[in-house]
Order: sequence, then C-alpha cells, then structure tokens
Amino acid sequence: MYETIAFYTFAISTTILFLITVMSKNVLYAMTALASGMVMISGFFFLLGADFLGVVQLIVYVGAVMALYGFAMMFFDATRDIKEKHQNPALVFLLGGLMALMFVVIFSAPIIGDNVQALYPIVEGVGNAQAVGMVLFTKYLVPFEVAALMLLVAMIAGIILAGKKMDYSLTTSEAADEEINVEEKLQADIEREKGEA
Amino acid sequence: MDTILSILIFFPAIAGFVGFGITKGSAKIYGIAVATIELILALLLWMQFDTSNAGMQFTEKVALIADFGISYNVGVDGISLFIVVMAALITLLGIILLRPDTKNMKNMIISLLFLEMTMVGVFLTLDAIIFYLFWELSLVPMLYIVGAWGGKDRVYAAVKFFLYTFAGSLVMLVGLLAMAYLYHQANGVWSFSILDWYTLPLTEDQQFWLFLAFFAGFAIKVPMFPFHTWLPWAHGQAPTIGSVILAAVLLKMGTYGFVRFSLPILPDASVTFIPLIMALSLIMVIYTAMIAFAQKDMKQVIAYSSVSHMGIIMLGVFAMNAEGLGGSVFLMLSHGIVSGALFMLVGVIYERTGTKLMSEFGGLAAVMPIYATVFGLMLMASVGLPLTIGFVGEFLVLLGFYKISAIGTILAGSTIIIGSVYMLALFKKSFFGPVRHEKNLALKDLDKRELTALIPLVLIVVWLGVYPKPILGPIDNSAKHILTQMEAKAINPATKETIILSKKEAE
Amino acid sequence: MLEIGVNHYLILSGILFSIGFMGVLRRKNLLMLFFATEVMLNAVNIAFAAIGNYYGDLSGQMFAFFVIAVAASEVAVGLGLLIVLYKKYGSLDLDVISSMKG
Amino acid sequence: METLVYIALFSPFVGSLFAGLLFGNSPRKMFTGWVASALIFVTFVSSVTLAYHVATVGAIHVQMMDWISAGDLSIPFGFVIDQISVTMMVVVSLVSTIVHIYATGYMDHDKSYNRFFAYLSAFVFAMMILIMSDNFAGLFIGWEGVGVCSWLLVGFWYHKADRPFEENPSISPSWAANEAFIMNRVADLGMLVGIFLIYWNIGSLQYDVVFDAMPHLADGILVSIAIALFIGAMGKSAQFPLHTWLTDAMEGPTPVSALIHAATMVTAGVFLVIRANPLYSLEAVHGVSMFIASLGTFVAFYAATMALIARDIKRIVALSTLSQLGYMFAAAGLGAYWIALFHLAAHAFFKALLFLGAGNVMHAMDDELDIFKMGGLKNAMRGSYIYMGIASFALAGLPIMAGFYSKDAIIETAFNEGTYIIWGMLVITAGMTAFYSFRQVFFSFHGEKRYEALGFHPHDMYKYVLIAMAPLAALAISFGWFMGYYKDFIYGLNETVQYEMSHTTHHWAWLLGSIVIALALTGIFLAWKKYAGEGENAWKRDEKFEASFIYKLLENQYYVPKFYDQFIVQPYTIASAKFWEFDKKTVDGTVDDLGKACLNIGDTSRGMQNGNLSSYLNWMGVGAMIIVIIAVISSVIG
Repeated sequence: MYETIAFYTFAISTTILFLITVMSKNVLYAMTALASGMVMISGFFFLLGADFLGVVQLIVYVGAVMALYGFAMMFFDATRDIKEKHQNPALVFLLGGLMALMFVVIFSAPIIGDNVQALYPIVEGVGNAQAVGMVLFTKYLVPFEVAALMLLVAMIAGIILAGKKMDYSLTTSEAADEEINVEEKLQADIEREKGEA
Repeated sequence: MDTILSILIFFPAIAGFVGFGITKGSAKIYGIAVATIELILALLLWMQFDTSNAGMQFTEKVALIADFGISYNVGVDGISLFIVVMAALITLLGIILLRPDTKNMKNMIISLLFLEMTMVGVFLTLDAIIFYLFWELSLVPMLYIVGAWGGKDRVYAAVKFFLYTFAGSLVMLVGLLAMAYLYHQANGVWSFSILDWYTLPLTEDQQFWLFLAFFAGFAIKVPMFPFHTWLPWAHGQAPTIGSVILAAVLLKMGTYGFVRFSLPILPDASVTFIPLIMALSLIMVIYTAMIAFAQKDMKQVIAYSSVSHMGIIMLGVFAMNAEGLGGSVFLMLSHGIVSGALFMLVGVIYERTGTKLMSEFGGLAAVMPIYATVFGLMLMASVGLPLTIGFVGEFLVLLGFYKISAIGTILAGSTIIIGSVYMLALFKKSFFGPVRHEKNLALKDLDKRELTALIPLVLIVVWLGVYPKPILGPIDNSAKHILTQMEAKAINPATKETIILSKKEAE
Repeated sequence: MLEIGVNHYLILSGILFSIGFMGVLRRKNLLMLFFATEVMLNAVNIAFAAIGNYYGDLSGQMFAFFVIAVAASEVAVGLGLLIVLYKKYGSLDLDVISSMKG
Repeated sequence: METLVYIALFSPFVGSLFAGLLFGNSPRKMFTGWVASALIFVTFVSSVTLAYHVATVGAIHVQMMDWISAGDLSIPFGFVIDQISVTMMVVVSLVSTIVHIYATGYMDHDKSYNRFFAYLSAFVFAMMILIMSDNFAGLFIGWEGVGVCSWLLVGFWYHKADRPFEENPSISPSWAANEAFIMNRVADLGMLVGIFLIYWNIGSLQYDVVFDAMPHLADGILVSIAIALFIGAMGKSAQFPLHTWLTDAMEGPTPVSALIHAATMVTAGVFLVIRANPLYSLEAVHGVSMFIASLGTFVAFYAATMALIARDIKRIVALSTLSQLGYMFAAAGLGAYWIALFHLAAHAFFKALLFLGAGNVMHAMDDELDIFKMGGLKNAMRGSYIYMGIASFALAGLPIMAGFYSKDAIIETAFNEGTYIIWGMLVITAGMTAFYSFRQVFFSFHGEKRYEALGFHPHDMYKYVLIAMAPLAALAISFGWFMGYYKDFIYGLNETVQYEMSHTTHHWAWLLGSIVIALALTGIFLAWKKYAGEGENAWKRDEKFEASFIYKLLENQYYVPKFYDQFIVQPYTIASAKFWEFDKKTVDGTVDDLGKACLNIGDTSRGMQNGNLSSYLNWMGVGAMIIVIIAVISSVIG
C-alpha cells in the first residue's frame, strides 16, 4: 500500500517539477526544479529495489551535475528572464502530447515476457550494492572502464573548453569565421575599439 | 585464344590508360591504331567462332565474390558476336572521321576507348552484376562526349541522357537483385550468372513483375515510346562521333537486353506483354516517323528515324519465331551501320557549313555528287531497299511478326511508306532543286578522310544486302537456340503455342 | 490501479520523456535544452530500472549506470562548449546562433 | 544455257557499273552510252536465244546462290526462264536496246550523260531480275529496284525548281520522283503482306511450290493473297487510285518515259497477275479477278477521257499508256492471260515508238510540250511524222497493225465472257483512243505552223537514231501477224494460261471487229476534221468549252491530285507538325516537369536548412513522431 502512495507522490511531483523545468522562463527556477526532480527520481529507484542506482543518482546528478550547471550559470546572466520566440507553440504541444499519448497507449498493454530469460539475475540474499558490484566488475568490466575513460576525457575537455582565453575562438579558424560572421565580427571589432578607447 | 574475350573487353581500356601519356598531336593516330587492333581482334574472334554451335563460346569464368555468386563471366554467341564486331568497326570509323582539329583530341580518344570497353563488355558478359556495371559505365564516357564536345545545349542534353537512362537502369538493378534472390530461394546458393538464371523456373506472377523491372531499364535505352525524348536531345547536341556511336551501338544495348534477359528468363511474361510491346512499338514506328517528317534539322530527322526503326526491331524481338528474332538482331546490325553512316554524313555537311537545317541547303547533288551518292545509298538502305542491308532485317521482322498480328504487321509495314516519305523529303529538300545559297556552290566533295570512313560502310551495306548469309546463319542458330530455351522454360501452354520453333512443327 | 506494476513505471517514464521531448522542441535557449535532455535521460533511466526489476535482471540497472555516466560527461563537455559559444556570441539563443543557413 | 541466262541478266549490270562507277563523276563521254547500248544488245541476243530454247526444249530453272535464310525461310537467287518470262525478256531487252541507242542521241548535250546511262542500265538489270526471278522475294527485289531506278530517272533533272501545281501539275522532277516512289511503296506494302501470307500458309516463296500448293488452301486465304498481290500490281501499273504518279513521272527525260513508263516497268503489275495466273484462275478468287477486269476497264475509260483534252504531248501518251494498261488488266482479269501478255508486248513496241517520236518533237521544239504551240511539223520532221503515224495507227487498232490484233482480242474476250458492260466500255474507249492519239498527231504535224510565231526552228533527230527506231516501227506494224505462233508458243506453259474463244464469239468476230474499226475510224475522222485543217479550217481555241465544267474536270484529272493534296498530304503534314509539338510539349514536357518537380521540392525544402538548431530539432521531433506512430500502427496491424 505504501508503495502505491509513494509511487503516486513521486510521480506527481516529478511530473510537475519537470514541467516547471521545461516551461519556466527563469533559468534558476528551471535548474532548481530539475534538481528537485532528480531527487524525486532517485525515489523511484529505491522503490524499485535499485538502492545503489538511487544513491548514484543522488550523488552524480543532484550533486555533481547540478553543481556543474550551477557553476556554468555563473558565466551567463542567469538573473534575467530568458526571452524566446516560439514560432508555433501549438505544434510543440501537439507533438509532445501525441508522444505522451503514444507511450501511454503502448505501455498500457500488458507486457508479455515469458520468453525473456534473466541474463544476470538478482542474487537472492545479497545486497543490491554487492550484486551490482559483482555484475559490473565481471560482465561489464570493459564498458565500465571505457565509461571511466570517457569521463576522464570529458573532464579534460570541459576544463580546456571553459578555461581558454575569452577572445580566442577555439572551434573555427579566423578566416572561416570572417566569411560566416562578417557582421558579428564587425560589431566585435567596434566594441573592442570602444573598449580600447 | 581462350582469353580473347577478356582481351577484347579490356584492351581498349588499358590502351585508354596508356593514352594519357600520349602527346596531343599523335592522339588520333594512337586512337586509330588501338581501334584497328581491336577490330582485328574482333574479326579474329569471328574467324575462330564455331558457327554450328548455337550456345556460348569462349566462355571464361572467374569468381569475384563467391559468396554472392558474382563472377566475371564472359561468353559470346551468334547474337553478341556481330554486335561486338560492329561496335569495334563503328568506333574505328568514327575515330577516323574525327576532325584533326577537334579540341582536346586526347581526351576524346580516351573517352572513346573507354566507351568501347563498356560497349564490348555489355555485349559479352554473362553475369548480371558485371552486365549492370558495364551498362552504367557506358553512360559516363558518353556523358563526357555529349557534355564536352556537344552543341550549345549540350549540358542539358547530357544530363537528361544520363539521368533518364540511369533512372531506368536502377529499376532494372532491382529486378536483377530480385532475380538473384529468387534463384537463392530456389537453389540455396547465390548466382548472378545469366546462364544459371535461364534454368530457373518462375511463376507467372514473378515473371510479370520482373519483366516490368527489366522493361524499365531496357525500354528507356531502346528508347521506346514514351521514353524516347532524351534521344533527340542527345543526338541534337552530341558531336558527330557521339551520335554515331549512340545510334549504332548504345541503343542496341536496350534491344540486346530484351533478347538476352527478358525473352529467355521470362518467356511467359514476354508473351503476356506482346500486346503492350506491340502497341508501343507501333506508336514508335508511326508516330516518330511522322515527327521525323516535321523536322527542319537533318540530324533530328535521322534521330527520330532511329526511334522509328528501333520500333521495328522491338517488334521482331517479340515475334516469338526465329524469322522475327533473327531478323531483328540483323536489323540491329544494319540499323547500326546505316544510321551510323547517316549521322557521319550529316556530320560531314555540318563541318562544312556549320548548319544542319535543310532549308539552308538545296541542290547539293550538283555540288557534291559523291556525297549525294553515298547519302542516297544510305537513304535507300534506311528505307529498306532490297539488296541493301536494310531490307533483310526489316523483311524478316515483318515476316516474323505477321504470325503474331496481321494488323500490327500492316501498320508496322507502313514504315516502308512513311519511312520513305521523310527520307525522300529530306533528300529532296537538301540535295535536289536549285542551289539555294551562293556559298553552297563552293562546298567541297568528300575528302580522303571522310571517304576512308564511309567507303567501308558502303561496301558492307551492299555486301550484306546481297549476301547476308555469313552473318544471318549464326544469328539464326542462336535465335533458334533462345527460342528453344524459351519453349522449354515456359510454364503456360499458351506461351508454348505462341513460340514457333519451326513452321513445319507448327502445322 | 492500486497495484503498482511495471506498466505504471513505463507510462510514467513515457510521460516524463514526452515532457523532455516537448522541452527539446520548444526551448530556444541552449541551457534549457540541456535541461530538457536531462529530463529525457532520467525518464529513460526509470524505464530501465523498472524493466530490470520486472525481469529480476541487473542489466537494466547497468544500462542506467552507463546512461548516468554518459549524461555526466555530456554535461561536462556540453557546458564547456556553451561557455565558448556564449563568449563568441554573447547569447545562448538558437535564433541568434544560426550560422549554418543553407 | 545457264551461262546465257546469267549473261542476259548481268550484262546490263555491267553496263551500269561501267558507266556509273568508272565514269559517273567524269565529264560526258559518248562511248559510255555506246558500251551500255552494246551490253543491252547482248542481253537482247541472249534473250532471243533463250526464247528459241524455251520454244524448242523447254523452260530453264537455275539457282545462283542463297540469299536470305532464317528460321524455315529460305530465299535463293533463282531464275526461271519460261514462256512468260522469256516473252518479257525479249520485249524488255529489245525496247531497252533501242531506247539506249535513242538516248545516245537524245541526251548528247546533257552534262550528266554518263550518269544517265548508269541509271538506265541499272533499270534494265532490275527489270530483268523482276522478270526472271523464280520466287516472290526475288520479284520483290526487282520490283523495288525498278522503283528506285524510276526515282532516279524521273528525278534526273533534279536541279529544276518546284513550281506551283497550277503552273505545272507535276511541280518538279524531284517532286514527281518522290511521288512515284512513295505511291509505289504504298502498293509494295500490299505486296509484302501477300508475300507474308504466302509464306505462313505455304512455307515457301518459290513460284512452283506456291502454285502447286494453292489449290489446297482455304478460300479466304486465297482471296487475301490475291487481293494483296493485286494491290502491289496496282501501284506499279498505276491503276486507279494509285495512278497519279504516272502522268507526273513524265518530268523525266523522254527515253525514260518511253522505256520505264510505257514499255516495261508499268507493265510489271500486269506481268505479276499473269505470272500468278494459277492463283487468279482459281474458282475461289473469281471475284478478285472480276474486280481486276472491272478496274482495268474503268481505268482504260477513265484515262482515255483525260487524254481527250490534254495539251501536254507527253501526258497524252502517258494517259494512253494508262488506258492500255487498263486493257491488259481487263484481259488478265477475264482469264485471257496470254492475250494480256501479247497486248503487253505489242503495246511496248508501239508505245515506245510513240514516246520516242514525241521525244523527237520535244527535242525539235526545245523541250516545248504544249501541243497548242505546235502544228505543221510534218515537213520539218518527216521521219518522226511517219513513225508517230504508224504508232498511232497501231494504238488506234486499225487493221494489219499490231494493236488491231491484240486489242481486238481483248475486246472479243470481254464479249466471250459475257461481260457486256466491260465490252461496251472497252469498245467506246477504243474509239476515244483513236481520237486522242490522232488529235495529238494532227495537232503537232498538221495544221497551221503555230510554232513559227513563237520562234522555234524545228529539226529532226539524228539519222542514226531514226534508223534505230525502225525495228520498233516494223514491229508496231507486224507484231500482230505472229499472234498464232505466239499462241502455240505460250500454250506450252500450262493450262491456266490457255484461253480460247467460244464458237459463238468466233462466229460474230467479224462484226465485233468491224464495230471497233468503225469507231476508231470515226475517231480519226473527227480528229482530222477538227485539228488538221489549215487556213480558215484551222483549229481555234474554244474558250467557251475550256470554261465548261467537264473540261475543267478533265483538265484537273478529276481533281484526284487535288484530293490527295487536300486530304492526305496536307493533313499528314499538319498532323506531323502537331505530333512534333505534342512530343516536345507533352511527352518531353512531362519528363522535364518531373525533373523540375524534383528541383522545386529541393528548392522549397531548402528552407528547412535555415541554420537554426531549434527548427532542426523540431523537424527531428516530427520525424521521431512519425517513426513512433508507424511503430504503433505496425504493431497493431501485424
């Protein structure tokens, strides 16, 4: 019974929070709602018996990722409301709604899983963290190491991209830049001259 | 001697590569030399050819992708032999006729040599994938020839030619793949060998769709009405050599495809489709002949007349008896020779005057008597005068098709009337009457270069008109062979009834 | 209705995914787009975990782990790029950053 | 004897090659004409020898080589020399020899003299193939061959410009040549169909095989074959409605008209019917034969009416040829094949003579053709006058002359068969024939010397030419005397060619003959009265008559050429232009539109690539949606 209550509580709250994330004009609100949504999601994991995953969710998402977002936002002007031009909002809602409807329709049908064999069954009597560890470091060792490497690479990339000088374009050469964005270039030049003056 | 077919196919290509290293001035000589050697090889093949054997000869087979049954597989029979010889001959004469001051002569020669490889390849290969490969490759040099040396709308014409034929052959490719798939289903192994396909039994339904797929590729190439409109453009814009090869050899690829693929592989569908083919061919014969009459440009007259004659060839292919089929293959050759010569002749006058409009000429017979004589002879061959090459094929085709439909034959036979109408109108407008323009009085008659290119064709036109046996014999053998295969393979008794192997047996 | 089965989780996951999807369609600000993708990733994670639970298999969780790992690296690199973009254009609005007009 | 056959066949070919290949492009060389003439003479001599051989020993059948063999079809180059072909050979080679010699004089100022002889000899060669071939395909070779030579020769003076129809009904030599060729091709198609029918029903094209098998065929097939072959014959022999080319073909040089369009080629149709006599005498095709006879009679009458008022000297002769061809067809259609053949031979002699005489007149009058501008030439051109007179007497069918025997026999045949309408029309036509042929003679040789006012200085042809024409004159007079011998000769061929008058006809023959002679004499007398007078009796133009409807109708050849122009040529031209338009606009246009549609779709959808990531995402979303929807639908369906 408590599972039902918990599920619906978490479900309703995540839905609302994520809707706020998606619809809010204010970045800060959006980020806050996202972070809260993440926390709520970890609740599902606990409900589903994936304790370790829930913890990781909390640590990685709510802790690390949100912190990163937080830091990143310092570079941007986060206080101002975001102005966006919505060309055809109706279409967006229609598509989103349709998508949701589809998923509801699809998943309403009972799942038939008789012929599915559990490849890595959950070992009875062992805690979730242990079970995860056993699978992760045996069967999924190589992907795990690759993921680790990927994270390392991502970290280095993040540092380099964010840490370079402000007036230096990393992604494009100057020549190509000129061709593509003559106007912006001109404006930037004017601004720089102003600054020097 | 065992590898003579491979040599025939690849010698021009290798020579083409070597040609990149030739100096500009000697390019034409080089081209003539290569084409001569190729022709000699082709003639050698003919000498070695066993005329009593109706099947494939000189076969070579090298597996390329064994898992999918794709192999380099070549062979020659009575039908392909002469088309290859003709392709080699026409290429040689075309190169001879090239003006020495053609721009980028070297590139032209190289294009022509590559084109020769693809042409010979198409007619000799027995593997569907390799066939398709050569089939498509042949577009490329032609695209260059039209696009680089053509008239003022050359790019439009070249692109149209390329895209149109390419679109059709893609559908054909689907058909080829489906065919291989069906073969795999039936036998458990992949094979793209046409000879294997000949033995594969197919239901009528499968044949129906496969026929349509093949039809898309071949019909556009032929070109059958209503897919013919690329041809006048291509001819109108192509340089002389381009038109000559296009009309003489490339169009024959379409009808050859029908003979090699559609008939023996899909006998029941071929019979089912006779009414459609007949209707389209008759429209081709009559409608395009009338259009030819309305033309003002000499070259366009001949271009449309090509379409008209291809209609007759198509009728012969679907006559379902040895007379018609043999006749249509012979007509392919004769049309190649005659239309090639006619395009050369138009090229000759175009070089001199810079125009192809008939209204600019008149009275040329008095100014250029030899030219007029050669033109007149080719014209007579084109309208199917007995004792010229044009008659034999046309007569046999009409004779053969009479068994299928008397009315159809009478309508198709009107080609001898309306064919002479547009041809004689052309001749009258350009060669008869008073000389209309002062400047035409100074025109020079054929020179040595042009005579060298044209005299062999004249001789062939007369020789094969009087004594077609050396060529008709092997063709007839192979045509009967194909019909035997068809009859053996046909599943519908009505088909067996339509195919007439021998008249005596039918009675 | 009261008995929470795998279907419930999947439906929820679908709805959340659709919310994220809507965000992706609707948002013009790159940062907000990132948020929307995070929503979608999380929605998928729920589905993984639910299915894994349903079959008594750990593979679902494993995939969820890797999704989280990928999400983390994506954020790291993506934010770096965002910063570079912001430096270059002074804005994160996609309507401003449209240099690939064909 | 075989060698002789080949000599007869190929010596004209050699002559043609000699004149054409060696000297075709060089300036006029008199000896080419003589060499060609000599070679034709060789043919003549061989033909006569062969005729003797046929008469004494029997027919000769030779096979030279295979021509076409495909499937079961096997066509050899084979030649058969029997009574029919040898008759034709002798006639053709004799007339050809004389025309060749005549042409050496007639064409001696023409710069294309050598070319002329190349064509003329080539024609004789083709004609020989036509006659001698032992199968229908070989016949067709000759058939088309003579067609081409006729095209070349009618269009010999190709440099002449087109003139409007009102000025010159045959427009120009090149136009007339094309007309002749194309109209013949129409008929050739019929003949081809006949050949196809024969092949698919009998399996061979050899005459002997075909005629042996004929009686066993179904009636319907026989009738079809008979009709198809006769359509072929109609074209070559210029029977209505394919007759207009013959008068226009008079644009060619006169020797050509004499040889091709009077004596030989135009009789090929008659020859075909005679050749196929085992077919046409079958009971099943009686209807077709009757049709042939009726059409022949009609054409005889029809052409004669036009000849009554024609002004062009060559046209008159051409129309009389047409009329006489009608007689031949009447005889052949009624079953009197040998009489038709006999008339063919007789006609060849006197008509060639008539034409050559007309040629002399033209030559003398600087190519003036209008008989209204001639008159009183008899003193200036005595030789030609005599020849023309003889030929006209023969044509009119006066006693002793060749025409009397042959034509009278035809008329008798019509009586004998009980086809009295045909008989009546033929008799009337005989009267008209006499009138128009003498009208022409009197117009040109008697009466006032109208040419003097126009500044002509006529002079007769070279002596040797006139002498060369003498054999023709002799035969025009005497050929009929040999009718009995000829009958014995040709009866040796087969039964169907034999034809005997019934007893009653024999009984009344004297009366029938008298009627014809009386009518002919009346015709001549009328012509004399009207056109031969001098001084105050001299002929004057009758403006009122020339304005009458009948005159206009005849002058315009019953408006048949007009009809062809209005209802065939022009619609064809317009339809061609329309088709071209259609081809460009609709057929090609559709293809272009397809290409343009692709281009436009690309151009329009290029807007999607606006560089805005957000809109890309939207498109992606739409795509994802579509995929999901498809997935749902397919899972529901399948």
